[in-house]
Amino acid sequence: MAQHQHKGGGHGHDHHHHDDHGAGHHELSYWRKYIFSVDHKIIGIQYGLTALCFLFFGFSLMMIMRWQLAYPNKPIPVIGSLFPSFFPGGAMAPEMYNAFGAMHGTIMVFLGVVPMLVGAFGNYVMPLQIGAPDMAFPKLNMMSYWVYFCGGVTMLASFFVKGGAAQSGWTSYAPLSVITQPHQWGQTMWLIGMVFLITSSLLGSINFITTIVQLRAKGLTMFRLPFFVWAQFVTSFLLLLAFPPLEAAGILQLMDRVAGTSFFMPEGLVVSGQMQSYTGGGNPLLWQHLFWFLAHPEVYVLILPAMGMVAEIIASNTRKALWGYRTMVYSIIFLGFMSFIVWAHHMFITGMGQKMAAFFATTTMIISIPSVVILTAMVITLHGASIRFNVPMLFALAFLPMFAIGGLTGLPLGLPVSDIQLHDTYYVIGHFHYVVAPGTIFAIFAGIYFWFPKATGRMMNEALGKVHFVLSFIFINVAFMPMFFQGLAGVSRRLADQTGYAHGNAVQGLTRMSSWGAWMLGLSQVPFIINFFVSMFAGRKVSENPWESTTLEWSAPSPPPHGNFKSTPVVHRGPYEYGVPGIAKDYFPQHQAGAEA
Amino acid sequence: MRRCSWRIFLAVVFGCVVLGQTSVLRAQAVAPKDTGVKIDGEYGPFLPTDISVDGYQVDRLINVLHVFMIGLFVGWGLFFAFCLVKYRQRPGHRANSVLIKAKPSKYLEIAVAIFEAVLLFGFSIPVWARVKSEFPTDDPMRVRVVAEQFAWNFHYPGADKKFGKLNPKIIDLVKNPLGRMDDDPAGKDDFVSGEFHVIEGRSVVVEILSKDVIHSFFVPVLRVKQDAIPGMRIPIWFKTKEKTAGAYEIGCAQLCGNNHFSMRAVMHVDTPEQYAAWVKKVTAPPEEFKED
Amino acid sequence: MDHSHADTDKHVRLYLTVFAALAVGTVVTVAANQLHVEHALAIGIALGIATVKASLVAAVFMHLKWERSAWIWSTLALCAVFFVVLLFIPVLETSEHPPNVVVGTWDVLPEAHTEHAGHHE
Amino acid sequence: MSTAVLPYTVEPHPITRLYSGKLGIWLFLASEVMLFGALFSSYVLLRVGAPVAGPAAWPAHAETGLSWKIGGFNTLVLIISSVTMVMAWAALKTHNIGRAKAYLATTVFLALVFIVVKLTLEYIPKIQAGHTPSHNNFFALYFTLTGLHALHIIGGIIVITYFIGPGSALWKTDPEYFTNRVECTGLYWHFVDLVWIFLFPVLYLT
Amino acid sequence: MQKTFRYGVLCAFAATLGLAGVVRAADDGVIKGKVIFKGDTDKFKRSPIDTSKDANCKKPIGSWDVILNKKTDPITIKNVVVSIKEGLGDKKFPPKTEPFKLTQKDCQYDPHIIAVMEDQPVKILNGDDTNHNIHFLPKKNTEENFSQPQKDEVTGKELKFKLEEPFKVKCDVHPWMGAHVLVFTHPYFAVTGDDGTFELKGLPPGKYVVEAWHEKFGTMKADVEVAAGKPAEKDFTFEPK
Repeated sequence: MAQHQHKGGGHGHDHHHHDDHGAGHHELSYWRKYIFSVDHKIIGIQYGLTALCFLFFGFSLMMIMRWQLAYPNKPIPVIGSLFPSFFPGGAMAPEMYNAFGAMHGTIMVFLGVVPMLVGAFGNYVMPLQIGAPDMAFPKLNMMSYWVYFCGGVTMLASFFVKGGAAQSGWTSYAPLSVITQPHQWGQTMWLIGMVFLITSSLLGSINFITTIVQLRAKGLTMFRLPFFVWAQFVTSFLLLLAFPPLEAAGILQLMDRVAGTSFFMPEGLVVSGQMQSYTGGGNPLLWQHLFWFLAHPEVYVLILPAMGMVAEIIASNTRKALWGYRTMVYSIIFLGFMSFIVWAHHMFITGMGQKMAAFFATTTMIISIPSVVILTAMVITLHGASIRFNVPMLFALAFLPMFAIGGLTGLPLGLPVSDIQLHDTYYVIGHFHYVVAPGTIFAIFAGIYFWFPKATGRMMNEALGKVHFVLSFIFINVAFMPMFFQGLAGVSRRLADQTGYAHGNAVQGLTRMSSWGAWMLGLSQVPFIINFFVSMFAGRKVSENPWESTTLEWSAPSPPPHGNFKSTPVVHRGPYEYGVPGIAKDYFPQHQAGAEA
Repeated sequence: MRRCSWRIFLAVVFGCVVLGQTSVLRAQAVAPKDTGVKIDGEYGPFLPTDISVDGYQVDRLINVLHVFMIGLFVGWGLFFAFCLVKYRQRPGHRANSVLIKAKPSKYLEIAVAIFEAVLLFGFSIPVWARVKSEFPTDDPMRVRVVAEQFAWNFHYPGADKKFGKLNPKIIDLVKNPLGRMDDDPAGKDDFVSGEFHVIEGRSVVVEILSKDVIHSFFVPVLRVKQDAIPGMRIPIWFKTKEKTAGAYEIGCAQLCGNNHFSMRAVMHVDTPEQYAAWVKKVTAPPEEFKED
Repeated sequence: MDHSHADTDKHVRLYLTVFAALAVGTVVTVAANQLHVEHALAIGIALGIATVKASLVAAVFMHLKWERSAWIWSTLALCAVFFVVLLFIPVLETSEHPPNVVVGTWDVLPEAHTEHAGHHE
Repeated sequence: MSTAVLPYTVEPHPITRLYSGKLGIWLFLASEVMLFGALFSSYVLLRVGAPVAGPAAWPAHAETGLSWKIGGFNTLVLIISSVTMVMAWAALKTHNIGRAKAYLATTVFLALVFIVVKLTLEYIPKIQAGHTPSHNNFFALYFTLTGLHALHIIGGIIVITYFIGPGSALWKTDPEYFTNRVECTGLYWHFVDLVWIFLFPVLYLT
Repeated sequence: MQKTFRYGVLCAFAATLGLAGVVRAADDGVIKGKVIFKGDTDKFKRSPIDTSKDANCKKPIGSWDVILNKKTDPITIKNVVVSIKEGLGDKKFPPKTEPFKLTQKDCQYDPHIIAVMEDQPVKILNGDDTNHNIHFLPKKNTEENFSQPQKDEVTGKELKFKLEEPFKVKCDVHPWMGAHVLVFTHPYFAVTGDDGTFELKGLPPGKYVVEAWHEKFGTMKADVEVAAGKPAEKDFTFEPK
C-alpha cells in the first residue's frame, strides 16, 4: 500500500476507523467480523447468501403458482394443507395468485438478482479485480447491506399482515395499487420495502463508482479494466440515476395510499359502484412513466453484470483474449445510455400518439444493436479458441443462445404494431424470462462455480456441477419455451386461470408442460445445493489461481485475507492476455512484470 | 469411471426428454370448458383466427419477424456449435491468438440494423399511423366500452348515433351501471349491454373508458388491444371481414385485481338481421319478472 | 483545491458578495411577483432568477467554479441530460396522445367540494 | 484491523484530483437531482394536466393561502445558513476550529428556525384550515415537496450537529480529513438550499 | 355434617330447578306480526336483470330491492328485517354458533338478506359454474373481498363480523349481484319471507322498541310491550309513494 498511502505521520492511517485504531491487531468479536463486517468480501458473501435465499423463495412462490396454472383451483399437494390460512381448502385463491405473482417479481428482481449480481459479485470480485484493498466507503457498504436486509424483511413480513402481500403486480400500476387493499398494509409495506431497497442500491452504486474511479491499482487504466468491472461501472450509473425517479414515484403512491392524495387518481373514480372520495386531477400514466423510467434501465441492471461475468469466464476458458474488447466497452456504455430513453416502449398500448411511438420504437431498435455487438463479440471469441468445458464455462456458453432467444424475442415487442397482439401476453413473460432466467441466472451459476474457489479456497464438484447444468438447461427450456406459443395464441399474462378463455384452454397443455418444467427445474437445483454446501467444507483445496486466469483477483490468496493482496498489485497489461506467442504458459497475468505483449 | 458417469448422465437426459414428451401428450387431453357460449374460431399454439380486415398487417409483421429471428438464430447457432466442436480443448491444441477479421461480424451487425430499420419504417410505423389516426369515414358503428372491476359494459348510442351524458354520481350497478342521465335527449335511445355486438363487414369505432383501474380491451381475433385508462376516453377502430359471423372472446389484458382472469366478455359478430333482432330484444321495455 | 490563507480570505469576500446577490435575487423575485405581470411571464422571471441563484450557489458555495475534476463534470453532465429526459415526461403525456383521445371519463363531475378525508372512513 | 487502509480519503487522487468523499457526495447529489427532478416533472404534468374547473382544478394563487412573506423569510434563512456553512469550511481551512464550530452552530440554529417556521406558521395552520394533502393536487404536491425537503433539512441538522459534537474529535487526529467531511456536508447543505431556491417560486409565487 | 351437606345439595338442586323454571317462564315472550304494503303495486314491479355480462348466468333473474308478496292479503313485503332496537339493556348474548349459509346461485345471492349476530360465522358457498367475487362493503367492520372461482369449493369460506351495522355485499364479477348484511348484538331479529310475517321469540317480558328495516323503504319503529306467556302482536305498514 505504501505507494498509494499519501503521507507519513502517525495519524495518517485508519482514518475511517479511529475507533479500531490501536497498537497491534486485536481480534474482532464474532459480530464485528461476520455480521456487522465492513470487509467487502464478507459483505459480498452476506449479500450472496441472502440473495440465494430470496431467489429460492421467489422461485418457490412461482412453483406454487405454476400448480394453480396447470391445475386451476385444485388443492395443492402438501403445501396447500401446510398453510391453510394462505390456501383455503388447499387451493390457491386468485387474490393469493396475484399476491404471489407480485411478490415473485419483486423478490426475484429487487431482492434476488440485483443483490446477487451487484451486491454479491460486484462487492466480492470488483475490488479484487481492480487491485483495491476494499471498497471506497466500507461502512457505507455495510449500511447498504443492512438497508437491503431491512427491505427484504419488510417485504417478507407483508405476507403476514391482514389482507396479505401486495397484489398489484411488481409494476404496481396505479390506481389499482392505490385502491386495492385500501385499509390493509400489503401494498404500503411493498412501497416502504421498495424505499429501503432503493436506498440500499443508491448507497451501493455511489460506493461502486467511487471505488472504480479512485481505487484502481497502479497501471490499471480504464481500458485495462476487466469487462466485468466495466459492466459494474455502467450498472452503477444506471442504479444511481434511474432509481431516484422510482423513489419519487413510490413516495407519491405512498401519499395516495396513506394521505388520500390524488397524484395518480383522475376525477370521478367509481369502485364497486361507489364514488370514491379522491379529489382527482391526477394521472395514472404518470406512475407508469416514472416506474418505467427506472424499470427499463433496471432490465439492463439485470443483464449487464451477467454479460460481464460471462465475458470473464469465456475469456478464461477459451484461453483467448476477448474479441473486440474495446467495441464491447463502447457498446456497454452506449447500452447504458440508451436504456434511459426507451422506457415508453412498455406503454405502446396506453393510447400513445404516432410521434412518440415512432421515437420509442426507433430507440428500441437502436438499443438492440449494441446487444447484438456484445453477443457477437463473445461468440467470435470462441473462434480459434481452445475451449475448456468446465462447469462455469458450460453455464456461460448456455447463456449465449439463451440470451440470444431472449433478445431476439424482444424485437416483436419493441415494434408497436406487433406489440398490439403480443403486449402483456405470455410472449412478454417468455421474452424477459429468457433474458433473466436462463440468461442472468445461468450467468450467476457460472459466476458461483467460477469464483467459488476464490472465496473458499476449495473447488466445487465438477460431476455434480455438470448434472446440475444439464438438468437445468433442459428444464429451463421446457419451462419457458411454451410461453412463446401461449403468447402467440393470445393468452394474457397474470391470469390465475386461463382455461376460461377458449384460446387459453386450447393451450392449457402447454401450460402444464411449462409447470412440469418449472418443478423439474426446482428439483434440478438439488445437486447444486448439495454441491455448494459440501464443497464449502470438503471440496478439493486449490491454490490462488485454479483457472489459470489473468485478472487481478487471481493474484490474491484464496480466500483473500483482510486487505486482499499480499503486496500491492501493479498492473502491466490488459485484462485478457491469453495465448500470447512466445510465452511458454498460455496466459500472462495482469500483475506480472515482463515484456509487453 | 469417467465414461460410466457420462452414461448415467445420458440416461438422465434421455429420461428427461421422455418425461417432457409425456407432459406434452398429457397436455393435449385438456377438455374444452363450458363457458356458456360456443366460441368460434380456431385456437392453438400459434396466432388465432383473424377476422379483422387489417389484422393481417400485424400477423405479417409477426411472421416476418419470426422468420428473421429463427434464421438469425439458426445461422448463428451453427457457427456457435461449429466453434464448440472444432475448438474444444485437446492435447496439442492451443488457442490461436491471431484475431479473426472483424469484417463478417461487422457485416452481420449492419445487416441486422438495416433489417430492423426496414421493419420499423416499412412495416411498423405506417401501420401504426393507419391504426391510430386514419379513422374510418364509411359511417362506422360507434360503441363505447366501459370497463370496470371486473366486467365490460357496452354502451350503444342508439338510432341518433349520439351518446348520452354519463354522470358517475347516479351509477346504480343493477339498473344504471354507467350513470346515464334521464334528462339528456341524446341519451334517450341509448342502451347498455354486457354483450358486444357488431355487424360483420362494417367498421366499428370503439371508445374505451374505465370506471376504476386500468384495464385493457383485448380481442385476439381482431388483433386489437387498447388499455382502458381511467380519466381518458381512447378511441380505436377495426373492421371485421365479411362472412365472419359468430361469437368471439374479449379479454382483459392488464392486471386489474382479484378477478382479472374472469374479466371476459363475448363479442358477437352478427349479420345485419341478427343485429337488428338483438337490438330489438335489448331495447324492448322490460316485462315484469315473475318467479316460477 | 489547496487554499492558502490569503485565498481563503478572498473566498470569504466572494461568499459575502454572493450572499448579497442571492438576497437581492430573492427580493427581485418577490417584487416581480407583486407587479401583476402576465402569469406566464411571472413564472418565467421567477424561474429565471431561481436558475441564476442556483447557479451562483453551485458555482461558489459548492466550489464548482474551482472544480477541475473531469469525473465530477461528467457526472453532472450525465445527470443534466437525464434530468432533461425526465422533464420530457409531462411533454409526452400532455401533447402526444392521438388527437381523438379525450381527457375525462365522465361528462358530469361532482361540483361540490365535499370533505376529502381520502378513502379512509 | 477492521478495515484495510484506504488511499485518497484525505489527499486527492493524482489523476482524478478528487478525494473519494467528494466524488461520493457529488454522485449522491446527482441522484438527488434525479429524485427532485422526477418530482418537479410530476409537478409540471399535474399542473398542466389539471382539470379546468371543479374541485380538482389547479387553485388560483390567492386560494392557496401561501404567504410569500413566510416563504421569502425562509428563503433568506436558508441562504444565510448556506453562507455560514461555507464560512465554517473556510474557518477550518484557516485552522480555526472554534470559529468553525460557531458557524456550524449558527447553521443548525438557522435550520431549526426554518423548520419551526414551516411547522408552526405553515403546516399546522394549513391543516387546521382544511388544506390537507388530500384537498387537491396543489396541496398534495406542496406537502410532498416541502415535506421531503424538510426531511433533508432534518438530516442535515443531525449531521452538522454530529460534527459540532462527537464528530469533531477527528479534528485532533486528522484535521484535513475533518475539513473534507465538513466540505462534503456543506455540498449537501448547499444542494438542499438550491432545491429550496426552486421550490420557493414554484410553490409560493406562481 | 354429612346430613347438612345432603340437605344443602338438595336445597340447591331444588332452587336451581325453580330458578330455571322462572327464567324459562320469563323468557318465552313473543312478538309477532306482518309487514304490510300499502300503495300502488305497479310502481314496485320486479324487473328482469340483464345478466348478459356473463354467458354462464343463464337463468333469468329479477330485481330484489322490492319484493311484494302479492298472494297474501293484505299484500306484504318480503325481506324486511324486524329486530329489537331498544329495551334489552346491557345484556350480553352468546353468539350463535351455527353458521349462516350464504350461497351464490344462478348469479344471485341466496338469501338476499344476511341477518346474523356478532361473531356468528357466515359460510359462503359458490353454487354456480362460474367465478364469483364476494365483496363486503362495511363501514365499521373490516372490508372483505375475495373470489370463489369454483363451484362447490372444497370448504367454502367462513367469515365473522364483529360490529353491529347494516351494509351491502356485492359481487365484483357480476356487478348486479347485491345483498345486505345486518349484524346484531342479540338474537332477537327476523326476516320476513314469502308470507310477510315475522316472529321474535324467547324475549323476557318488558317494553321494547322494535324496528323494521327495508333496503328501499327505510326503517320504521314501534313500541311493544311483551308480557309473560302471551304473544304480543305488532304489524308494520309501509306506505311508499
